Amino acid sequence: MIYYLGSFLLIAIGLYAIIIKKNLIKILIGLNLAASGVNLLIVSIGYIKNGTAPIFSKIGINPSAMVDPIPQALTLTAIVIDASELALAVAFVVLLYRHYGTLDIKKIRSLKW
Amino acid sequence: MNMSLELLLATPFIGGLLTYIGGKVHRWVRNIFAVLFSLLTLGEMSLFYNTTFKGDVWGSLFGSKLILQTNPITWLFLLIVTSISLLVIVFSVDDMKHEEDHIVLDSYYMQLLFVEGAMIGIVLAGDLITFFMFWEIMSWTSYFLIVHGGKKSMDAGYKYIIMSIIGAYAMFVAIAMIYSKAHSLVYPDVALVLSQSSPTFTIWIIILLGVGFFVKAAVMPLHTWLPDAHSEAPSPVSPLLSGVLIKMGAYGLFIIFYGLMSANLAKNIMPSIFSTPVLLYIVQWLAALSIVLATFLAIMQEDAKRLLAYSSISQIGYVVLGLATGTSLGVAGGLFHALNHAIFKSLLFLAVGAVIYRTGTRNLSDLGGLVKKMPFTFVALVVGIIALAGVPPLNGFVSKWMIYEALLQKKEVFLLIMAFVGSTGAFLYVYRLVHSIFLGQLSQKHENVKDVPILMQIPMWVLVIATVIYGIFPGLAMDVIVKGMKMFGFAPIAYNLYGFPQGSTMGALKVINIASVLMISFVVAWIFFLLFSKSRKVSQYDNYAAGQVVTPELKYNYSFGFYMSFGRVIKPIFKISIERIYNYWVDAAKIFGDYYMRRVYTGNLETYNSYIVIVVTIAAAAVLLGGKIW
Amino acid sequence: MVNLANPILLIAIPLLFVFLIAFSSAFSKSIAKYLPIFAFGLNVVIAIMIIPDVLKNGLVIATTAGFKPPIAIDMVVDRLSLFLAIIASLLGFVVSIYNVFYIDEEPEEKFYALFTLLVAGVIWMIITGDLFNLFVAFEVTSIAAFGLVGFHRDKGAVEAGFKYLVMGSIGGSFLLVGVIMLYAATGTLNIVDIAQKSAELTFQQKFLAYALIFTGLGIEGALFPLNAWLPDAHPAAPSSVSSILSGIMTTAAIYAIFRITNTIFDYNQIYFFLMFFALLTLIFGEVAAFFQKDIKRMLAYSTIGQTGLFFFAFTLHSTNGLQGAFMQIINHSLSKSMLFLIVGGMIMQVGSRNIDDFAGVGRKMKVSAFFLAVGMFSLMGLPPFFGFWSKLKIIFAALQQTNILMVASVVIILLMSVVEGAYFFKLLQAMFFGKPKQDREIKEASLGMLTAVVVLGLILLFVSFYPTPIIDFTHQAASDLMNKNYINLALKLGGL
Amino acid sequence: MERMTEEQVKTIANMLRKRSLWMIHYCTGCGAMELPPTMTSRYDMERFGLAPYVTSRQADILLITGYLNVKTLRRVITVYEQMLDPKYVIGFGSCALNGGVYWDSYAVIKQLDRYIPADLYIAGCMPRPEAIISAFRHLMELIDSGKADGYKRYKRNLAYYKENQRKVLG
Amino acid sequence: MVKMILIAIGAPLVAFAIGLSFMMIKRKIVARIQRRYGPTIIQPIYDVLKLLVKEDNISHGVIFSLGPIIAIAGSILAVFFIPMAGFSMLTGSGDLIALLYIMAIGSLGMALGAGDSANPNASIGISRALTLMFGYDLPLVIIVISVALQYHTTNLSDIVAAQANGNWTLWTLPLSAIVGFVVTYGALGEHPFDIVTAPHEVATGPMVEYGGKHLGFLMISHAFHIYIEIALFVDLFLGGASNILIFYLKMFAVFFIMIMFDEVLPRFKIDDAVRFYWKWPTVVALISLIIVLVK
Repeated sequence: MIYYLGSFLLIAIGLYAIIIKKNLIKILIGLNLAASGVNLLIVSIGYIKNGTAPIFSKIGINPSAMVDPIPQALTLTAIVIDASELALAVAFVVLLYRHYGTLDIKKIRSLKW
Repeated sequence: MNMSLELLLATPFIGGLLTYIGGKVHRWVRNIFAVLFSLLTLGEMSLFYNTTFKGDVWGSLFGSKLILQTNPITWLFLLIVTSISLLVIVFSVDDMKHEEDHIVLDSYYMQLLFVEGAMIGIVLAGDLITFFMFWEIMSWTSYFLIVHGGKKSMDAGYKYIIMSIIGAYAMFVAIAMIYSKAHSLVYPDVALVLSQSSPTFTIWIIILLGVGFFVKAAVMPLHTWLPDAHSEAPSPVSPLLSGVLIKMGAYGLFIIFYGLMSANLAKNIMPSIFSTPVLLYIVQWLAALSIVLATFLAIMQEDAKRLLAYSSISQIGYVVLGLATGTSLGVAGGLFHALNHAIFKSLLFLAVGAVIYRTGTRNLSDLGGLVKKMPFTFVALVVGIIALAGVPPLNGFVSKWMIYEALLQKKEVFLLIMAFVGSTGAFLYVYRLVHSIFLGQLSQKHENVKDVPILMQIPMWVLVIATVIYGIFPGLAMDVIVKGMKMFGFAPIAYNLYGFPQGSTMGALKVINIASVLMISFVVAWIFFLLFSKSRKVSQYDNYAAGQVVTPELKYNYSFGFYMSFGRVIKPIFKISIERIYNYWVDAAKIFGDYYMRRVYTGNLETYNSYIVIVVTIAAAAVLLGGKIW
Repeated sequence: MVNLANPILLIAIPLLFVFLIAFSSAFSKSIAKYLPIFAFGLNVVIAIMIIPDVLKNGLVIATTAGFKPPIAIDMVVDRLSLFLAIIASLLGFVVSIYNVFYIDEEPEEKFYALFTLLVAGVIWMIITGDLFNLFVAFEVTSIAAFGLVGFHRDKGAVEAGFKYLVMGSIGGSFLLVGVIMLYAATGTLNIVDIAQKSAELTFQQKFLAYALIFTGLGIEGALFPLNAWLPDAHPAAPSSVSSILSGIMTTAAIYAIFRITNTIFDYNQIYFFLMFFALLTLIFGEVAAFFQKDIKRMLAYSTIGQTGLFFFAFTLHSTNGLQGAFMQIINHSLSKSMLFLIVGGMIMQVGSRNIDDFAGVGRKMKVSAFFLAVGMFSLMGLPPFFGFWSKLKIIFAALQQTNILMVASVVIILLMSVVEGAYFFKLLQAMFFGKPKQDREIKEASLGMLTAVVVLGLILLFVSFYPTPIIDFTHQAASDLMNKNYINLALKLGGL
Repeated sequence: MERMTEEQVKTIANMLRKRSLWMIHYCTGCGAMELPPTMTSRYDMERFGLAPYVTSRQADILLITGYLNVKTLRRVITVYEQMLDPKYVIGFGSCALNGGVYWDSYAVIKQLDRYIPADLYIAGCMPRPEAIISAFRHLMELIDSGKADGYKRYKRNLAYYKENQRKVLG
Repeated sequence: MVKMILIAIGAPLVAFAIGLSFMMIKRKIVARIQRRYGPTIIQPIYDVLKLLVKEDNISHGVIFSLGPIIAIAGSILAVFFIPMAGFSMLTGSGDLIALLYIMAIGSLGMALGAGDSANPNASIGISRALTLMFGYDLPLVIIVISVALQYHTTNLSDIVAAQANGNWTLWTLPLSAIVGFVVTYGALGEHPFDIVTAPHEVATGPMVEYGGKHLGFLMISHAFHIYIEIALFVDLFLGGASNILIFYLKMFAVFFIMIMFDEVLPRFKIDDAVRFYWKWPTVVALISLIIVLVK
């Protein structure tokens, strides 16, 4: 349960950062916090207390006690995607700073209406 | 024979494409193609004289058959469409010569033929989808004809197309509503469904379809596109617009009133006033208001084409007024007036176009005295205005007479008074037209003006002859009209070649008598006149000016603000401008859209993100509340 | 002999070419230019080869890695997804040709790689039968799109790209959370399987996930108010990319919503809810488009409006409505991509995106302007172009339910069509009849770019004048969707 | 219909003209003051078929009422030339005769006859209505006998008149 | 047949004679009202003939010359439409509605001719004439409609026949008759509606350039005009007449009363004239029309 709470808390913090924070970097941090929260959520869905790794290395392991492997695979994929997104985002931030000379999101609004 | 309807419909379209391609070869190829194909269309059309086809399936869409049909009424409108188009194309050959850009001219002829084809499609349509499809095609093809460069014509075309689209979409809703009930849009099916459905539904259908037709027919509250569009269009296009295109609105009204819901049906579902269903009665009033107000507006114009445009609104008012009476005589009068108006208004627009061609201006106060330079055009214009004013023995009189008699029979006296007043007002503006262009002082810059080339004269002569013939022998047109109206369940009216004998009407009409007596008395008076000493021709500068010597530099002409004193009388009426009301609402909508709607895209990322969160929150909350939010 | 009519190839080939492009740049830059053409050319061929199968069975399922669904990831192609895939491949092909002549900015090979990835991702999104796969495809598409939007690296592009990225990532996260919630509830990721198993779920379980998935996809699918990135991103991107973004990417996201809603969350009330989104999208898109001075931004807003229109048709939840929606999708994809391509060529000539500068361009660039007019007429729904048939269908479908709400919606739609007509005609008028500015010599776009435009234009004209096959096909597709043939056939054909 | 000789036609025409003389209401000088009493109830010149008319095209008689200055002369000539034949001119008062009190003014025409042919002069400053009526009666007699031929003289001696006019008017 | 031809030739002549006689009488009566002796009774004949035998005539062009001719032709046509003492040539050729238009042919013809004279005074005069016509047409139309509705026909002969035995419209529709009387003033351009030809403002308006035989023709057409307007009034409201003498007497009565008022009235400005016609005569005529409708 604590994992669920933690993950939702992370997502909430991330969203808070995205909405309230003015600094581009902080927004990115918020994005990543939210993504981490989601990842935590995914993993915690597959989590079973005292479960074992989902590997049939030995005979006699109870499959029902195994941690669900699919969420873990999903998490890995999600992490990769988050990472690439973050990289791209940081590149954008660098370029934005070059063009606007600021990291304040309020000032970066040449496109509107 | 069955294929020939489709052929008739296809000819102008194919002709348009070929004309465009022909333009790549040589301009004369293009011109000859354009004339040939419109002539061909006219020829094919004439084959259908007095024939009736009730449905010639040419396709199907969404389970509804697409049908072409013809009957004498459609023949009447086909006659208007094809003949005026032909004349317009012939007129264009010389009139549009000044345009250097080849591609513009090529596409101009193509568009002309396309508009013709679209209008043929409207008339031939046997179901509402075909009708609507060609209606829309007509709208946007004619848009390209109206706009030809310059800020004013662009504004005019813009207004035209937007209003057309609004009108068309109103029709669209009605058609869709019918479709949802009938699952077929063929006229008889629609009529059947309408006869079985509730009055509210039927009334809505009529209102929605009517809005579409009113926009095209430019009946009063929806007329605002017409003066701009007609006056800004190139001179050969104006007759097409004014003579033919707005008649499509009248045709549509005829179809809904008498094709889709017969007059009896209308009487059953609506209360009647003066034995007219109340909706038709309202239509009559709108038409009558069009007649009077447009006449007032036309009187005050300073621009020849704008004047004619307003007079078109007024004259189409007569057509609609006649169509909405619901009696045989009135409807026949309306249909006949549609034909007559097509003839004489095209004639007038062509004549004014000829003047513009030679002088380059259509400002009435810049012109004057051209009668000495352009006598043929003058005769054409005079015949046109006499017909327009409804003076016997030309054709405008006969149809107006029929409408008056019909109204008198139904005792709809107030409408009759308005119609009469509009007609008397027509004297004012038509005289203004002929006076300011042809009479009065010839200005010095027009000393070298010649009459227009023969190719531009021919269409005018044809129309002059038609004006006279239909005026003296109204029976020619009544043959078609009466036969066609019999199909729509109207009692036949008594008529003969020269007019109407007593019996079906409160009076009788015999135009040939009027014409011959007028001719004889004219000749007698003329001979009498010639008995006395011959007159000596004096120059226009040898003129009474209280002894002052008139010199060419002095503009000794009364032309600007011709009816200024009358304008003072009707000034209170012009305090309310329909156009201004529309503009006010459009501006209000624009401001609303600009400042309250599109500003949600603030450019601020935080706002955007909060939108997302808000949507998620609301959606999630809705779900958690058990979906009770909706 | 490998069966070439395998849906997986539709994704595999472009993805392969992405790598090829990335590597090929090491040897020769010019090869990269032409590789996407081959990729999507092949794709088109394969998609066409799939057609007979789909027509025969109504559904084609391809599995990966030798397992059976639901364990394995599967690609499911029915009529709807097939025709979207064909359109996507076709657009990819045509735009690739266009790109060769259009892109002249470094780093070219990266552009081509990302471009291929974008279209591949779109196709992937369309034909996948697996929710997580959908998320992956979504993210692949998004990342490619982020990169392409920022490709010009000027002020506007970077800003638009960044905003798009932030919003897209949030959307991705929501989508992922939604998918995971479904997984947690049902234990499977296969759409058909979820549809089977979700029957016993509680309302909250189901629709909390749906709310999140809808939001996630809605961001990409440009539903109001989640679409704020779109009017920034489309103009900022190179025109060829805008063409893909507008023509098929938003459509793919909307398709995903269609698919998921129809397959898993098929409740009557939900459509009611969605209809408000659709109408709001339509209204705000068209109204905002009316006030634009920037031609591409105008087209972008118009995309929002069109999205609203076909999403509305979808929410009618009837065969006719769906058919109208599909027809409108075809219309929109073809027309709007063509418009963006043409406008791209025009912007190259004019050197500005301001509408006022386009005055008189139509007289110089005759072919482009002609097809521009055709596309706009089709979007406005003027006969005899294809948009007319689709709009006819949508309105007919809407008015089949004669309640006052439907009439009101129809009135709104038609009112917005008028607004659309207003701004399109304003542009057309300026283009054809305006007085050209003399400061720049304007020539017709280069032949290669024209080829792309003309191909699309001719296809559009063809379907305009001969709409019967499309009408029949979309009708089939619509009735498939309505009858849940997706699930039924998938079960029958071993999709599980 | 019997053929009438030209002479007979002329006689009848003159008879008609005599009975219906329309004078142009064009007042050059103070002499016009005497016309209103002549027209109105006291003297009522309508008795003789005389009526004031407005435009030069309609009128038969041109009255030069009093002094005629150079500026007015130009107008008078225009009016006279615009009038339709047959037309008659009456010089009115001593000013029209010989300049009257303006005999040494540079701006007044002293001798009307040099510029337009006058059929008749009325003496007096100003002539009384009785004198005017008497003059009209006299003119009628002249017309009847065919002696009021000022318009013919003007045509015949056009060069002379034009020459004189040009000298004054420049 | 012979009778037909005789009528065809005779009717215009009689109409002209009647009109001319009214012109004569008018001048005499006016003179007497003004306490003058007045011209000889046949003065108008002298005037017309003098104009016709003018030696010199000017023309500004063909249309200028055609103007008076059309004016006369239109007038003669109108004469045939109005039942004169029991017989009318063109019954059943359009009747009242046509007549309303035909009455305008003359003025339009004259307007054309006057316009060709290139004189602004003429143009202003025509502008006023047409405006005035528009003004008085509204009440005229209303009363014509009332009468037509009253007798359920637009045929003038029938209307006359229906008024036999002293059952005149004047008694049944007195309001309409009054309006008709007022309208006749405008139609004839009498005081107070003589601004069209106001000599001191616009130099006799449309006729400014007309002289000689043209003016003579216009006077002839005016004679016709007087006949038409008054005969129409007599036919509509005073029951026509079965013989020409009674017809003449009725017309004379109407005309006499008209002149009596005419000579003491001042002149309306043109916009005031229109306003006047659109105010009181229209309202009264409408009341009368409603009375007919309700009956």
